[in-house]
Amino acid sequence: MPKIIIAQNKCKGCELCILTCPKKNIRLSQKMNKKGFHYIEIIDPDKCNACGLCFQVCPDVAIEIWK
Amino acid sequence: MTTKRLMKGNEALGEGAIQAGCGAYFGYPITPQNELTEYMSRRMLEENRVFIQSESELAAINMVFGASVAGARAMTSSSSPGVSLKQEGLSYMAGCELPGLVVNVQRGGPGLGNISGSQADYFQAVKGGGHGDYHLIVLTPGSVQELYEMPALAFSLSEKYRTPAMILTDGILAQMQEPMEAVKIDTTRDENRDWILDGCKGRAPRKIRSLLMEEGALEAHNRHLQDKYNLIKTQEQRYQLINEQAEIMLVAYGISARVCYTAIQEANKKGAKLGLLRPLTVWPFPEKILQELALKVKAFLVVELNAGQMVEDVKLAVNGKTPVHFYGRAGGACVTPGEILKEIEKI
Amino acid sequence: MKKLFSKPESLTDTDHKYCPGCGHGIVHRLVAEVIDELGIREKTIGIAPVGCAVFAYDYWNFDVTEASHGRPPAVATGIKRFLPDRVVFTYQGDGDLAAIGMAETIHAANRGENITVIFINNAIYGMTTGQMAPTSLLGMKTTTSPFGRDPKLAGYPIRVGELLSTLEGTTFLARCAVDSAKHVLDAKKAIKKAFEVQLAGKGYSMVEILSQCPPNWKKSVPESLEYVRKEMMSYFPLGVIKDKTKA
Amino acid sequence: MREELIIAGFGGQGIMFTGTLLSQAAMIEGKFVTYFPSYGAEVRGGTANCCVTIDDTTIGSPVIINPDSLLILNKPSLDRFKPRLKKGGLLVLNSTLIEDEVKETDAKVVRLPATDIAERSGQIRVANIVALGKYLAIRKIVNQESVLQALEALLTGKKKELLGLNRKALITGYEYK
Repeated sequence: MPKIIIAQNKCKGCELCILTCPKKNIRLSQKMNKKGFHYIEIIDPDKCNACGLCFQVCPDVAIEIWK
Repeated sequence: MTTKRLMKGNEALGEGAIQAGCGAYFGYPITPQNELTEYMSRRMLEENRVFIQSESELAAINMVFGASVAGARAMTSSSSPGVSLKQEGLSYMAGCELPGLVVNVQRGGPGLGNISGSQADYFQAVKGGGHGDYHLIVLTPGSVQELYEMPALAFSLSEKYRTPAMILTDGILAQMQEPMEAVKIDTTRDENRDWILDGCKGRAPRKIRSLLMEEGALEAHNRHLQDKYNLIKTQEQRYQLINEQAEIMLVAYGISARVCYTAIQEANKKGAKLGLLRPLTVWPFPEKILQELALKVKAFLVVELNAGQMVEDVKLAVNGKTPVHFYGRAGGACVTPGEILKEIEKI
Repeated sequence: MKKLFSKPESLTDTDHKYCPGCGHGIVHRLVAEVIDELGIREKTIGIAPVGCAVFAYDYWNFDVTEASHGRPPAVATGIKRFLPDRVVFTYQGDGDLAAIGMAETIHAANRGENITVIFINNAIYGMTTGQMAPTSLLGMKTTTSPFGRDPKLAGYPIRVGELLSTLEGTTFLARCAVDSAKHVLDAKKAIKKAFEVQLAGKGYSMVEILSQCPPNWKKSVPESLEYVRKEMMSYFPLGVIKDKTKA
Repeated sequence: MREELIIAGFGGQGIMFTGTLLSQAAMIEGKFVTYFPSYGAEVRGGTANCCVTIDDTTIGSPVIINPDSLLILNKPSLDRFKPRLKKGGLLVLNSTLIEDEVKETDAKVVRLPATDIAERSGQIRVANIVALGKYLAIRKIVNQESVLQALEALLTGKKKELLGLNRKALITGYEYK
């Protein structure tokens, strides 16, 4: 199971990763970060195969992926 | 046998800059400074240094900006209309505290004007020229010899205070030839240039910028700049004084100072005692000596090839203590010794 | 466990001030990754423009200088000519590169300056909040073309890559986009190639990147991605425009 | 003793070279000298002129208002500069191209068919040097030897082959009666 670290305070909730994820495994959190954005969260960590496409499209380098 | 060489002002200035270690020169053609760009196009390549004929004056000053960022003694030259185009870059260099040398071989203006020698860009040179609160260090050579020697001083002051310098000359001095001695030029540089960008190997990355959006940051930066300018004002006022005891003191720089000198020679033949204060820096303006002279002389006569610009700085320095008169001719016309002597009679 | 995807060393940890969904952040990271991969961080000097990327020097973890609006190619020329063994690149938007700085752009390219230009084309002036750019598409509504860009009034959008391709001095020119993960990866390849051209001393390289600007386009992020794909790409086709290294 | 000389003629008549040559000779003799040319667009195809001031003390202005001498190689230059000549000044003019009688009571006028002489000596382009020779024969402001040395200093590289021609022209001018 990959480890996905989301820098919640860097995320601006632009949803580029949500639109990109082939597994439709990312969504916006109900909670807001310090900047007032709903940040992203992984729906089911077990479903993630660490393809990294979310990282590729993230303008704010808010996603880090370990495996 | 003399060791002197007959040299054109423009070329002497170029050779002086090369001897002073100019590492990069960028220029664009405009009369009456063309011989300088032409001279550099040959000599800089002979010396294996950087020369580019740029696509515009804007490009030239920004190439100077870049070369200066990279640590070069960088230089550009132009004449009045071209120097107007360089004001943007000069403001940025002042804001970023970058050294560099700009030469203005002044010609008649405004607009395209003409190509005759002029001193009509004095305000532009000493009052900033571009946007923002800043000053250039402005040097005013008065002979081909000084055109050769002043680039070294300009580079060194510019680096010492990390602010761009200007050599303010004119079409007559730049075009004339006279014998000059290729004296040895001191090229010592301050080695501690801990601000240049040459790659961050073995150190933290650096940035060069003048954009300061954080609250209070720009005001603090401006205070720092003003402190620096005040230091330059106290340390670097330069001038030449001829006939200190004279009752009437002419004040002129560059070519008009030379015409004044001829007027003094003629007046002396008739027994009249005239003096001359010749600023070698017009920013910082030699106000200390003017304040001293104001208590001794009967009157000042400021002579310029413009409608009256430096006279304002003389009046500010003299501060009403002594009458300050003005004589000038504008539009590329040159004052004559006879005209100056006539003005003296009126005082 | 191994780090698979993370912030490259050539990026600082500073938060970007860009709007949500903006392509600038992606391209900043791509440039940083390429610089890391080529091992040139300690000999690279970047030039930030005037425009949205004006603060780029806060985001990159190597030497960066500002330049006045449109003049990065001239500043780059000054640096590179004096320090030819360093890596020098400019990062410019469409207003900076193709309007106020077009003369500097063309002449640096024509001289074959051995520099790399990263050109963000989002068809609008972002920092000044949405005026018409030289690359704004026909019919595009901006704050200074409220009725849509009319060629009779404002001419046509400039295809910079194709324009520069006619100059003998240019070596590598490509157009990419950052609307999708695939295009992002393509863009990285092009950026890497551009820097490699410079490292090999082969001359001028430029990568134009079509980028979305949701707030100034008055579109949602998905809508703006659609606009890039449908409208921009049909006028500004993606691909390598010129590659002299293959000749 | 100050000498202020204006040299004037067509662009292409070697006006600037004449002034530089004289300045070089003065420098060789350790004199103070300034040379100031007309320049830029006005020179091409039009009239060219230059100011040479020679003195044994520091020279102020290089711009000459009222010259002590005029060396004039064409008609338009005569019209332009004659009114500025000092009273009792010297006017050397190229009579090949200036047919006018100069009725001037308070100037010393020397007419010299410089262009004819130059053409006869084989090169029409050295009329300027012929005229300079004549001027120096009258106003002995520098020695002939210094001018010959100056020619060697200025005519270098490819121009070296013109040395003999210029020497001859200078001496012919000197000796012209």
